[in-house]
Amino acid sequence: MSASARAASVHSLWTAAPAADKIPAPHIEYAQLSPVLIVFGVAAVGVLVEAFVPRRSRYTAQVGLAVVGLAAAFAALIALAEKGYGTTKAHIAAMGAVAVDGPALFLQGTILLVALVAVFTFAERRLDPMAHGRHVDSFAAQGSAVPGGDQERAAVRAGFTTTEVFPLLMFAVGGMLIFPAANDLLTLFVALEVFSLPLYILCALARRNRLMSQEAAVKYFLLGAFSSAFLLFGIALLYGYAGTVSYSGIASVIDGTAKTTPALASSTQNDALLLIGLAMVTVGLLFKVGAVPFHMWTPDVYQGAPTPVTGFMAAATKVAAFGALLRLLYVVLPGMRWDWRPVMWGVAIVTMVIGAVIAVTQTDVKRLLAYSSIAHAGFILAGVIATDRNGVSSVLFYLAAYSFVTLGAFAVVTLVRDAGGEATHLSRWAGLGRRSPLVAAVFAVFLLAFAGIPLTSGFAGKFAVFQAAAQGGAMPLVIVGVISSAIAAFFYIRVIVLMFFSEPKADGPSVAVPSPLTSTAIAVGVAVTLVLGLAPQYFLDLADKAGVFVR
Amino acid sequence: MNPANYLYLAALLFTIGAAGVLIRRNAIVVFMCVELMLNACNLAFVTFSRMHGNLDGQVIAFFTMVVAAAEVVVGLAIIVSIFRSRHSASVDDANLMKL
Amino acid sequence: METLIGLLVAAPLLGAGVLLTGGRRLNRYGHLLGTLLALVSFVLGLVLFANMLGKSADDRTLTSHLFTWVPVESFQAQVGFQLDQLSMTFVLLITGVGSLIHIYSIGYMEHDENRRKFFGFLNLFLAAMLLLVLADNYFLLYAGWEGVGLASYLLIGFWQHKPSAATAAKKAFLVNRVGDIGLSVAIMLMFTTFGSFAFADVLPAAKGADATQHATLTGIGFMLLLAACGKSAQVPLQSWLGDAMEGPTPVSALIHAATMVTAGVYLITRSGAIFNVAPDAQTAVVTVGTVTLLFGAIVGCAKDDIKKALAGSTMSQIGYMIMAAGLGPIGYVFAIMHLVTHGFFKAGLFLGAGSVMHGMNDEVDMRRYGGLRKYMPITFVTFGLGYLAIIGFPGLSGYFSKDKIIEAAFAKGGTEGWILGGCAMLGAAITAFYMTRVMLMTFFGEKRWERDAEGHEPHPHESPASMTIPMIVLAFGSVFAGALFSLNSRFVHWLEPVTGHSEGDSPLSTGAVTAGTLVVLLLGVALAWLMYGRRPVPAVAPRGSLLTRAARRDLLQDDFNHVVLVRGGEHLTRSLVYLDHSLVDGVVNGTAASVGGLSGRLRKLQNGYVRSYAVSMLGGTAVVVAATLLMRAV
Amino acid sequence: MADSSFPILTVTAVLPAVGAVATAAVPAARKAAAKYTALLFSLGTLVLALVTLVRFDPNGARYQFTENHVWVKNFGLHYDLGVDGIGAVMVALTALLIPFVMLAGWHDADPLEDRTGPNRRWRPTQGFFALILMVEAMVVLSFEATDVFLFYIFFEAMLIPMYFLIGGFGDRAHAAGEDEAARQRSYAAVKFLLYNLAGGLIMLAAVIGLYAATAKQLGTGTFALQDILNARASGKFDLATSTERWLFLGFFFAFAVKAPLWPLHTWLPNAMGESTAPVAVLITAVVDKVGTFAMLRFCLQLFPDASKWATPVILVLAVISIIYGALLAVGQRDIKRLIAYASVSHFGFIILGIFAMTSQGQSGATLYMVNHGISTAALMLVAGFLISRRGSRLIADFGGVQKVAPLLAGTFLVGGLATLSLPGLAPFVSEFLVLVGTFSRYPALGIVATLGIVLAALYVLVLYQRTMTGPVKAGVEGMSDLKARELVVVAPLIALLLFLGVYPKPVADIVNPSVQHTLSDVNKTDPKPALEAKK
Repeated sequence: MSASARAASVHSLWTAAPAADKIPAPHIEYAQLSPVLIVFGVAAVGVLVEAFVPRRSRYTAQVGLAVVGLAAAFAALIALAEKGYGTTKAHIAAMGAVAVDGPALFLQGTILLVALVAVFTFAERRLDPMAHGRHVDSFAAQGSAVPGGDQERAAVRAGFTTTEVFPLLMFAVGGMLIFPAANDLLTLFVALEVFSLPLYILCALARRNRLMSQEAAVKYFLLGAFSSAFLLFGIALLYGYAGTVSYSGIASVIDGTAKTTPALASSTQNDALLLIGLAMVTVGLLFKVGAVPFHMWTPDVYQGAPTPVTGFMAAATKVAAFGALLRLLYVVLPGMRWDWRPVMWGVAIVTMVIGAVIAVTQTDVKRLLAYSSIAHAGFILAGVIATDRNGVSSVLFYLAAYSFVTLGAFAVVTLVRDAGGEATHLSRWAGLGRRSPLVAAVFAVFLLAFAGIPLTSGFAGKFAVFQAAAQGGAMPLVIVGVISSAIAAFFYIRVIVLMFFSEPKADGPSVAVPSPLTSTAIAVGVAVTLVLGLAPQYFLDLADKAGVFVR
Repeated sequence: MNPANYLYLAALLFTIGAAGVLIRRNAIVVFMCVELMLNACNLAFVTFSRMHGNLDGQVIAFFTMVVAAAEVVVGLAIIVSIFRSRHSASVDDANLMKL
Repeated sequence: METLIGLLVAAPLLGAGVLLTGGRRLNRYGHLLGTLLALVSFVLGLVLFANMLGKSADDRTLTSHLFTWVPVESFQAQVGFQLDQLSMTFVLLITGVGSLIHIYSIGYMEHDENRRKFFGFLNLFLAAMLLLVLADNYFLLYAGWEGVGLASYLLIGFWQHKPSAATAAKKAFLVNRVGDIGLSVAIMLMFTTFGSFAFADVLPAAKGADATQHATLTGIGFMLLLAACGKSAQVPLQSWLGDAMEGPTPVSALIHAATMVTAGVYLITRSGAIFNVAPDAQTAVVTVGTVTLLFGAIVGCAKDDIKKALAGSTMSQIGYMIMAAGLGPIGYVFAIMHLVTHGFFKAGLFLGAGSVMHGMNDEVDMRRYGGLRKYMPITFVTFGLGYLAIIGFPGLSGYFSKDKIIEAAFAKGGTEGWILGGCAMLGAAITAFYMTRVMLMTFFGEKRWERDAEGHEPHPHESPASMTIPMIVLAFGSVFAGALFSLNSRFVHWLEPVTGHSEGDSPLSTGAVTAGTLVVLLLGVALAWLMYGRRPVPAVAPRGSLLTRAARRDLLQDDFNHVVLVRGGEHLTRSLVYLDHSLVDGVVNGTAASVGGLSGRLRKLQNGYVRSYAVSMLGGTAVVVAATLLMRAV
Repeated sequence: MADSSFPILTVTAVLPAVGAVATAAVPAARKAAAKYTALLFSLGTLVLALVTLVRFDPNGARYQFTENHVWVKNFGLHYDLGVDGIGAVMVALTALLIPFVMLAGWHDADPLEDRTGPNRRWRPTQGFFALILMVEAMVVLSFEATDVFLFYIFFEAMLIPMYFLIGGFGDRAHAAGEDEAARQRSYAAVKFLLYNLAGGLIMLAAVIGLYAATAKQLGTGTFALQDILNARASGKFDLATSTERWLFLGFFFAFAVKAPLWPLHTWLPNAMGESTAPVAVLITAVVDKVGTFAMLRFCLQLFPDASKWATPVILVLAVISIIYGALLAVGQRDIKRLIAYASVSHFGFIILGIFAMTSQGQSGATLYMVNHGISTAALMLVAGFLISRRGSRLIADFGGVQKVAPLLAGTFLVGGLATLSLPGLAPFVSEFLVLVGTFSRYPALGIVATLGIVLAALYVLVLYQRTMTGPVKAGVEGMSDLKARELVVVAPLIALLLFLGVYPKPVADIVNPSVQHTLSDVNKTDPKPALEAKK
């Protein structure tokens, strides 16, 4: 290309008008994006409900809306999958912004189901003691009111409830649906923000311990923003390297298959852009995943946030974030494998070990689960590293299994309460097995699943990822993983000991009898745990079929 | 002049922002530093778009601004609420949960 | 006929089973049942004996195969019996003396609440002992071997409420176990060498073994000797026999004098074919025998407890037998012959001792006896005959058997022969001494007993008929058995087909040996009379010479065991228990603890400050970036 | 070879599982009903197990009553069941012991606290018996599994019910008081779980490694024992030496923890000491056998070369276990811990026999598993009766029991004599076989191991002497003799000990062919007797 032509193209930047006709009208495959669109639509309607529906009936409306919306979205998703968009007809939709392929559909399905169950826990109103003759849920009467201030008291008396949580949840879900499907870095970034911002707010809305809840929100928000800044800067660098933000584009540049422009020729000169960009984008995702050393927000936020929110966050965020990470690493950077794999090795090992080790001395159930989620992130990373179809499907399976166990576990946590709300300090759980064997048994099942004891979904998942890693030649990683799960087993077992083998305290917490909502949530958790543990074949096949990314 | 210089500036801004996040105590200021980092990204985007001679970078810059705006809304809401309950916007006072 | 062999063992076994599981309802006539079954097997024995005499000397062996015990590939352990002249001898001795002891016990144990159990154990012992001598392979023999050990354990500790008895029983079993190692290792060696452990395979093979096997055979020999030492209380495993006297006297008579303790002699004689080709092993056997015969004799001199004194003598007499057995073909027959005669007179002596104790409120200290001949004449006579027999008074059974052994010892030839013969002679002298001592202290002199702790004075009296009759019978045995056997060396011809026999050429004529023996015998008696007959025996033992004091303590052997084995063992186990806790367990717990500690330290990083979290994120990013760049660089 | 139409193995395993559920479902108040339900199911299982044993044809196919289904294709996990002689015998042993365990523990789990308080929903009795049945089901399955992964699953899963049994139900009376008892109990339970879990997870790594290896060489990863063996026979599957060794170590470690082999034994004394006697029997007589059994079935069959490579070390460790365990047993002050260390010693014998790689050794080891199961059960259960009477586990608290409770003392003695392997009682046969099997290949080790029989006599007799003989100690006077129920527990066990001691042939005949198979897997043959060797 001659210098004059170059000058011309540069010139064209300054005079944007003639370029206008160069921008084609975007063409969107609405049908294929229907799940996402439905969710966002419902979210928007939810806002309107807040605006126009009288307070009395808001709760019902919102819950119904959310449930219906999610169900519809899931139905639409199934329809897509049935049409074969997961396998044969997988392709890039919306001008290359969103991928509709196996992993995307699988993860979106998982997220939708998780969200559906989460809605039940959000809607639970039987656990907290009635305030002024009204059932109340676990969210602040009025988020803006000062904790313990007159305004709050007034709000409670007036029976305010923060039904906004449902639209917020829906927005978050929408973002999460796009996140793993995002096929260019911009969409990735936007989706990230779209599901992060509602979560920040949700964290702040606990009815009890509002100070902690707000603190959690601040921490989560600041660190989240911080990390997204890194992500964005990484994106910028990658863009600088490849001149495009679309995954396929960058991939082709990396492979050197893209048609070279002089700009490219110069920018691809120094891999620093690529490498640093890659690193920073990965960091952004690892933050959401909660991998060491980007995990430090996890315990505090998990502890402070309203438990239903924690459950949802712990489950869905991980799914979405790992989905995005997988796509990034498998679609954009397969050519860079030899650069990022070692780093990921390091991160995975540190994550597994640190997560397990720190959890050993935790004294708060929610923090304990937070650290266990960190350790699990490590296990999943081991699967990610396998970098073959096997790895993808194993991670997909693990995510599905893990998310339901987590949701269930946190749902159980909401049940154990005393005067001060949920009794999350471990010492309060002593002898729970004597007082209410059923609840304790259920929680024990979840713990065993976390510990990866055979016949639970946790074991199936763990075996899947480790086996994938081993076949990917990461045997050392498997051994570290095995050792750290031995350490992890210790603290899960400790909780069981506490629940069953120690005498209950006289003033011990009581187990609230939940409404069918939470019961369903827990029941679903148990069911999935056992089914995926005993007969995982069908879901493995599913994950296996869904194991191919479209480029 | 060489567009690379803009990149250096962007990097510099980003670093300043990051440093600010680590150093400043006031939540608002911390948040502003984050915004600064985002703006650094914008600068980088624009510069690159100039270098590559395509519009994507500039478009992204707009997106970023919108997102940043949204973040401000949420962030300020949270920070204000915690300020009202604690009468302090110092991030170091928000230290109930640890270990 | 063959089936009778099985019944021979089955009868007492049945008795044991019934009596031990039958429960209290059998208490009234349990002892009679036990005695009856003992007699049954004795009768069976006689029948078989008669049948055996009916046959020519060479095909007298009866075998009967019952069933396969342990079949694993080449390891085929059978339960089968082999009844030849050797086993026949034992069968008669065991069942005969056994029956007598049963009868005796009816009286002796009259007042014991657990008499039924006692007879159950006695029957169990008979069964095991018969199994031992009738087995046609070493593995089954091993079963009998341990069986008698068990019976002995149960009977020594029969009065379990006495700690001393319980301890003695445990000691006996343990020491025997040490010996059992020998037997089991011997069996393993046989299996790995000959691929079998049946007499029918091993013994001929041993005969035909070539020089390369001799090392192994010597090994087997030594192991068998070890076993024999354990069971027959030979040095160095003799320490248990003295304590075993804690058991009821009939037990001492039957098990620890007449039968079980002679099992070692049986084992060695039975394995003659092996020893014949393993001279080193033989030398070891002879040495052990000689040492023990002196050892036991010396101990016997020092004991004031009548039973312990007799125990010492038993030790020494068995020493004779072992020595004889060690001499090889020239000795086997006489070993067995002495074994039988000894069975008679030593059993008689023990029953006599039992009768004395019975009359003296179970007083065992001879220094508290004296002049008892007036009070219990029958006991005195029978005991006296036994005494004459054991010291080898010419014409009585002991004389024939012991002199033969002494002759054989000389016949070994060379300096060896002289040494052995000399020791044997010396042994005879000491025997005469200590037996005379026992005799004098018990039955002569003036009475030395007085009120015991409870304050009632013993009224020595003759024992009931059920006790005296067996003593009389045994007395007959101890008088005539020897002569009966030796007439035109009947016994030699009887056993020869099994053990083989060869007349060594003795440097001394039979007459010379007899004369010599008589001389030393008289010396011994005279010395004893000087010390205990002429002047009164002090009621409390004088301090005595160093040797005496050592001998009282079994020549310090127990002290040695105590210091080295018991104390050492205790220290070992205690330190191991400590190690197990602190080291083996400690390592694991330590790891756990360190993980906990690490966890505690890492927790501190989670200090709750957003900004420090941000730092870690930034640091992490830096590391990741650097690492990525580095990966490319390298 | 039975017709494969009726899945008897599955039923044998499922029946107790169903029983567990049924027992757990019995309402809190009706604890007697729960007990009988459980007992009934365990008896049913026993019947099935015996049927299997009887219909097993020693000279038939290696694995019989086989069932093959794919469970999880992607994991190469098959639901493959099948028993060889060894498996059949072990299943029978398990099914045999469970009813006795239940009867012995009939009152161990009767709730103390009132049913009105906050704990009214707590149903220890139901739990106790349900858990026992659960353990039985999983143990049986792991004896029947012919798929490595399937085995692993139950090998691991059985830890959980076992863990609850140890931690949840301790001795009623405890020297150190209730709280301390609870503390020690949960320590023991956790220790048990962590040791075994750690072992299991190491094994998991090896299992995964095996999968990766098969996947690489056979195209599709598989865990089916038969497939792997066939593949190796046909040369399609051949592990690199180093790989095989690593995998072997992974497997062996888990089994050695379970067995337990010195120095991985320290969990056993705690577990057996703190748990009730029946549970202790469950641990040592049933669950631990899975470890030694697995060495025979998996270590030797999957990794023959590595097994031979590791043999010397393992043998030495086994001998150390024998002597060390015995010496520590001598040094114990606590009856149960003493028996536990005795078991360590006995497991040493079993492992010694397995790795001596001779017919006598391995047949002996298998018989040893059975006999040790029965004899320890007898000894431990009687000890349990003794302890429950006096309310103490300390040897020092007993003395002169034979005077007040002769029957108890007698049965205890018989159990003890069995433990010191007296001829005529079952353990003698197996122990001698192990010794002779070892001796014929490693004379030195054989002789050292033989010292174990003296030490065994020592700890048994010392125990008997201190507890049963001598003057009657304070606290023992009132002691009652064995009750009918207890007699029902002990008598059959003793009878069995006698029978198998005198006539072990039937069992041996079932076991021998399978042992031959195993030996041919590692292609070892018995050493010839010196004389024949010369000819």
